[in-house]
Amino acid sequence: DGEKYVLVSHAPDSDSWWNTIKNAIALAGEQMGVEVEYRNPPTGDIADMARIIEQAAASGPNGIITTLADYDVLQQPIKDAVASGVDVIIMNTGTGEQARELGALMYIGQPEYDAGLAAGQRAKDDGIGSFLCVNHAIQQPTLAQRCQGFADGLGIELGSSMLDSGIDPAEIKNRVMAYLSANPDTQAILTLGPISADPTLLALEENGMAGDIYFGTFDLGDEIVKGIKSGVIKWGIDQQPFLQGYLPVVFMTNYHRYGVLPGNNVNAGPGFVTAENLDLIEEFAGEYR
Amino acid sequence: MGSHTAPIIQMSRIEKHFGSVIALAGVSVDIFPGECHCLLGDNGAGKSTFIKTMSGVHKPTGGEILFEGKAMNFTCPRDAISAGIATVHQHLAMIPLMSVSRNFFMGNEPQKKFGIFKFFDHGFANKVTMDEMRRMGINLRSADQAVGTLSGGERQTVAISRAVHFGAKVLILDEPTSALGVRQTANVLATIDKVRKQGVAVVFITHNVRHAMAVGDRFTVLNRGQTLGTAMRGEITPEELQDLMAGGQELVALEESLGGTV
Amino acid sequence: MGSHTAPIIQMSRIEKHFGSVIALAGVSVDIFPGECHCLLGDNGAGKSTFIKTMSGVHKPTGGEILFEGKAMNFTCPRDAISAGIATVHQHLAMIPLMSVSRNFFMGNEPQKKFGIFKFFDHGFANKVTMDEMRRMGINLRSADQAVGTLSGGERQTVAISRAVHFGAKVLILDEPTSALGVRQTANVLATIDKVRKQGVAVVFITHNVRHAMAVGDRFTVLNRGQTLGTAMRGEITPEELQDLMAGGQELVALEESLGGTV
Amino acid sequence: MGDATQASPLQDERVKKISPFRKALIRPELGGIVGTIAVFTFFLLFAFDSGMFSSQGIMNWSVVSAQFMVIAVGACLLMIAGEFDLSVGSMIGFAGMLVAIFGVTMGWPMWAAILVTFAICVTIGALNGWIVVRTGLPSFIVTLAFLFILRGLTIFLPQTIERKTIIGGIRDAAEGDWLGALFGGKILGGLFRWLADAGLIGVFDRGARAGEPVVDGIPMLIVWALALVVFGHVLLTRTKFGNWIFASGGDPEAARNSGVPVAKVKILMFMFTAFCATVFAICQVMEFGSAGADRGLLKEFEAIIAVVIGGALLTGGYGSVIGAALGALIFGVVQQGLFFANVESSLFRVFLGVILLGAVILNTNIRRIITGER
Amino acid sequence: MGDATQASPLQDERVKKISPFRKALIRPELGGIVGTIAVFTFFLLFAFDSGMFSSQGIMNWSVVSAQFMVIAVGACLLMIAGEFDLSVGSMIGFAGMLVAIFGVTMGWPMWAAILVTFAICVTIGALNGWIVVRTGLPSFIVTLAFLFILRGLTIFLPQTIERKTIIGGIRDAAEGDWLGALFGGKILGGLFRWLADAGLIGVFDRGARAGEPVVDGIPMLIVWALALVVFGHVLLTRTKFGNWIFASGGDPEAARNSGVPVAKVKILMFMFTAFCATVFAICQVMEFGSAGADRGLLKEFEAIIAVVIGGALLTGGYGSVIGAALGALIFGVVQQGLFFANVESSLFRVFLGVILLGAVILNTNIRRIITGER
Ligand SMILES: Nc1ncnc2c1ncn2[C@@H]1O[C@H](COP(=O)(O)OP(=O)(O)OP(=O)(O)O)[C@@H](O)[C@H]1O
Ligand SMILES: Nc1ncnc2c1ncn2[C@@H]1O[C@H](COP(=O)(O)OP(=O)(O)OP(=O)(O)O)[C@@H](O)[C@H]1O
Ligand SMILES: [Mg+2]
Ligand SMILES: [Mg+2]
Repeated sequence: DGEKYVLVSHAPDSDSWWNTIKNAIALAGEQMGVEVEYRNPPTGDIADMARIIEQAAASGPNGIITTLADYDVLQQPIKDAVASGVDVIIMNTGTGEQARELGALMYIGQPEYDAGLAAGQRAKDDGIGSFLCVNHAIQQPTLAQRCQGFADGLGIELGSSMLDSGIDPAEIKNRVMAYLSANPDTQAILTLGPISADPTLLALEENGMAGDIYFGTFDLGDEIVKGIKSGVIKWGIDQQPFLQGYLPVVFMTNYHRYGVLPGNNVNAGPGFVTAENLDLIEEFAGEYR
Repeated sequence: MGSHTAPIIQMSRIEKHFGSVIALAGVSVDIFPGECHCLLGDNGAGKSTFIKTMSGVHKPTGGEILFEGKAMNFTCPRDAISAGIATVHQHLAMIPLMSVSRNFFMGNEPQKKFGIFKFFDHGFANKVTMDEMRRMGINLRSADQAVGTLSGGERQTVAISRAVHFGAKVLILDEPTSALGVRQTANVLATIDKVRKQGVAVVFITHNVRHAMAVGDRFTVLNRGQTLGTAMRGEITPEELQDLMAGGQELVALEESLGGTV
Repeated sequence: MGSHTAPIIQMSRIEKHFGSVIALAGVSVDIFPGECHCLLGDNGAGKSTFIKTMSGVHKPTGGEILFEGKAMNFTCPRDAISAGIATVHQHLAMIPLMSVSRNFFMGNEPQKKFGIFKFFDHGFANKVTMDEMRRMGINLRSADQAVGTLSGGERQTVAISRAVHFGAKVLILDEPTSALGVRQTANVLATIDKVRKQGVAVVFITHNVRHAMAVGDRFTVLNRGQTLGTAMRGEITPEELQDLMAGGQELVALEESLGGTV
Repeated sequence: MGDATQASPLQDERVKKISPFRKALIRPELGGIVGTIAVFTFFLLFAFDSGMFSSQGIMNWSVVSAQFMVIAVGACLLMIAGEFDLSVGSMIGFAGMLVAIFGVTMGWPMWAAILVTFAICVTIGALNGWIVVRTGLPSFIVTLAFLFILRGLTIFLPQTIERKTIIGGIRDAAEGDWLGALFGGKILGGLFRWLADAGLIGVFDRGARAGEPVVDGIPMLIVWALALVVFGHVLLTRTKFGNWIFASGGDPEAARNSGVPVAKVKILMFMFTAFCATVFAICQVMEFGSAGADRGLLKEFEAIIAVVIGGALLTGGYGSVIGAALGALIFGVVQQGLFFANVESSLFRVFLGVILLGAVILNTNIRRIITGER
Repeated sequence: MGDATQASPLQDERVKKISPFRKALIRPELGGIVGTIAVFTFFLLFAFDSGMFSSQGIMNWSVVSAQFMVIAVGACLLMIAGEFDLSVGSMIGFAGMLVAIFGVTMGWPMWAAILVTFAICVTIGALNGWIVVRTGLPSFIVTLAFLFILRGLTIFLPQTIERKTIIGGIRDAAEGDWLGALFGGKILGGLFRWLADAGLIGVFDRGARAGEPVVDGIPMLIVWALALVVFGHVLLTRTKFGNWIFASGGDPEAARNSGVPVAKVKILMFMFTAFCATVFAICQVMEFGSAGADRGLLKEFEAIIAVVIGGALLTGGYGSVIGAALGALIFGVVQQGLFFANVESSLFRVFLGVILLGAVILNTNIRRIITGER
């Protein structure tokens, strides 16, 4: 009892998507009677994240749960942690194969590129041939991978359809409007999370394209759920962050207590949320969904 | 003149320490209305420090200041100014990037009413500034000119005419003539003479014995943070004063080689 | 003295414009080795501007400068300094946060060798600084003291003794005595006298006729950006000089009321 | 004294003649004016048919510019008073979050939430100013500390209270609130309806709002921006207090010696900057309906950039509110224009940097001409 | 002259006596020294058994501090010379990306990639400096422009060349490269091996590296940090050039009039800052093997904070490299220590802000005592 775990993410301080994960590990910690801490590099600088993993290993926890936002940067600290006797589970970004190479117990999450690819294929089936990807954190490689996957799924060049929108809602809104008015034949919009989806919704409402343009998004939030319900958003890709936070804690605790561990990696996503399968989602969006 | 009226400022046993430096080690001086009190002394004697305690810039470490008989406790220059003490500091109080007229009226802006709003009266300010500067013998190109484009002496003149214009009870001038030309110096000395006759107390710091003798009624000499005493006009010759100002040190060798021209 | 040797600096028809202001409208002056050349004139006459073109701070808008007979084209003060022109500017060239000795040797740091490396020789710098200042009549508490804690006159003295110490061919002093006490003034004048006798050309700007007459060999009066002419020592009386310096304007009224004390 | 004083103050042989036209041009705003003309000419030539100058497009860059203007006015007056504030961005996030916490989580009426938020933020501004004035530290450092502190609180508070860092539902909570409408609504809706009916502006021809005018009113944000610009400009140039602002920034020591209450002026300007940031934040949460912990990141730089493009001196004592407003306009138009003109969006920052550099170099040269520095 | 000059220069009645001990204490580094002692005392008391002072924990905060130190030395000298550089963070990202593009994408030998990167970055530093010196603009604005420009290029270049914002594989490319080893390797491996054998430091007890010491050498980053600190300190306090740096920052006009080549000094200091940023970047890519567009974000502030905590004056002319190094140490220890001490991570920034404020207030008071300002 009272095992100590540290979850290290690559997200900057204010990334709201990670709230669900924070809530999930709090819940799991409570249920399992273990202590789980959340750590992240304040600016999202992955090199700083490597230091945090080193630091976490030095503080001697029972296990570390970490994302693998950049394999090159994070491999050494993770290997060191494993070598010094700390168990590691990879979550969120990365792949099962990479997890194995590093000596981690398992991988739980959604490979970003694959998720984008799946979404792109789905859109292609719906007859889409051009799109706009609203990237609110262009310097973060994981988000760009989603756009890249989407483009590949559609079978077109990413080219200049990825918009560096920044994170100010008014600027996102107006940049989207500006882009759409300069490229009126854009068929689809892909947003990468609530930060870019919420202002994009307003932009579409304001320029009258709401419901007209094909709109898909990653991750869920209050406004996104409303958008899906009203039909403005076709689908949201839910990678079920709750599971990505909750499961590693539960698995790790059980592994440490009883030596049991699932034999396979867990793919928490991608799951497509559409108007048909919204019910529980609506209630807990942003908190546990 | 002076001693038969009550002093307007009495400074007694003023001390001022800066960290480990003792700038003033107990200086007592009285200032009377209508007199020009000259403060003389060597470099670093503490003259500027002394008048800064008078004008609210420094708080003395020890000692007492009575203004019109009441203990005064200025916490900032604004208090001193509204009590009627105007000061022209050795290092000027001008803002280089601002226009001459904005500088002239800084802290005393003339206002014009528009309904319930009060606005800065630029027209009036420019006119007064041009007039006052012309009276000191300086022809400004325009009152809108930035002070930064004036020569050192021109700036000094702006500072002095500003202090005189807002006619105070006490006018403190810290080496006002040091950067001035002959004509401007004459104007300043004449101005001192004029305001003194209007009953204003003038404190005048200078290194120039002749300037001091020209307008001074009383002479206080500071030396290394202490006063060497105060003399009335007529009680002392320029030569004696000169000797005192040099801190009583031997000047014979120099005077010989230069023929008493200092 | 002067005219029978070749001039070390010849400035001819120097013009300098600042934006729309014409600070110098064609000034010609020759400077000879071993003479003290006094530059006099009203406030804003352009004296500082003129010597700044000489010391490489300003580039003249028009005109020609010959140094030791060759056309000279200083692009920065460093060029002038290495050519042998040392200047004490009116607005001081001291860094308040740096120690006195670092300031004293600024740009001329003494070095000590350690193998292939050269280091700043602090011990030597401190000693020289203390000595030089004492010679000018100022007892420093320590050469490590920040210049910002000195009084105005003390700083001025550091600047002058620095210029003198690095003995140049031409020494330019812009109102060096304006902030100085009697004793320090005497020292500065004596110093001017001394370096002149060593064959250095001295350019001395002042508003004080007596100081000028004490050490000057030749006197050039500037007025509103133009020269009113140059006079030799003995060719002119102090009264005439005073008149010229005031720009030829009427001083009668003033002189009467103040008794010729200016 | 004597006739010498008559010596032609009007005709001075030492001043070259300058035509009145050129003289009228020489003002701190000139850089901003030239920049504005240049920017508009450029985009009119190269992006005219991109929709940038349709009624919708105009509204688009106007709103972005108005946003910059609101914070630029505060930053401008503060900069002229000789200080600057790096905590503006964090203050925006913090203020928005406070409104959300008071109005949504704690369920207060929106007007109360807004008023209390203003009170808290302006007090923090005063604290900033008080520390700067009291300790004599550079405002860069003090406000940098508050940049961290406020951002930290903006993340910590909702995290502890609501278990998330975005709080939504503000629009619903503000429904029908009189004070909320001052920040969130639009005005002149009728006018635009009429313009659309008269065929002067377009109407939507597809989607849910087909038939409505594409622009349905002027957002309150723009009204706030204009009001603040006018207020700031009059305060600075036409009042006694304006003279004090210039003096405090130009040389605080000299100003204090002349009787200007420098400490008071600076603290008031810090409070005004905080006020502007709060206006920004509240307009934003009213429009978007949610407050997030990442709002306002880097806005402090954008405010400073707009002010500097507008001709103010970073070291204080010189500048103009009109200039700052034009700087904000330039900044907003360039930013949106690049998107209209379809410039590769990752190059956006490069352009921003280059334009910033060009604008300040232009300005400095203009100022040099004014003060005759060379 | 005469006997007056003998007047006791050693015994001055106008100076109060100060004990030599107190006098020895009064130096720019004092704030840093006091801060370091305070910080270590604090964490020794409250986080001793958290692993912070195990050999692995010590290496952790040492590396983080060394990182700050590398950029703080450059920022410190530049700040003393009267300027500062907001583009340090972007320069770090940019330099790393260049190495990756040259060394991986274009396949140059690593030493060539590193040397060319140094050349380019130092040139950009010189360009920064040249613009500042030439136009007389505040460095805040000029380097802010470069913050955007360099970050934009760091995103744009790999995006165009490689279609991603992260380039990996640098470690493989640097394998066996002599210059790469200068930045990426570790030294004194044998010593640590021996220490581990002697039982003085722990060994891994499982996994592939079981039996090896947990700390297997001192990273070159730490060596670089120490070397730069020593170099900077000697340059500043013991050479002629150091005097010029102080003079250029204290009053450029006065320094120029005294014959100090101020422009040259400032440009050189900008180049040195760029050099330090590049060292940082290359150590980072050599250690981690990849370059990303997000590297170095906000590092400019961290460098400035370390320098200011270390007692330098933001306005130039005063400061010490040793102080800056101690500032970096304090910053690194506090940052990592807060994690060790289990502080809620969203409160981290709040602490950072409070500590920054406390440190500078302490420092200012110390400086006031030194210069006797009050
Ligand atoms: N702020 C300060 N900090 C420390 N020492 C100071 C400060 N101000 C003045 N001093 C010291 O106090 C002494 C008196 O200085 P003060 O400026 O009053 O001299 P002064 O008589 O005005 O000289 P001068 O004729 O040169 O202007 C000097 O030795 C100076 O170094
Ligand atoms: N940088 C500048 N920009 C604009 N005008 C200037 C500048 N420097 C000087 N001037 C103008 O040039 C004229 C000459 O100035 P200068 O400083 O040379 O006078 P000066 O003879 O030294 O006067 P003083 O005896 O008062 O020191 C003045 O009218 C001044 O306003
Ligand atoms: Mg004095
Ligand atoms: Mg002059």
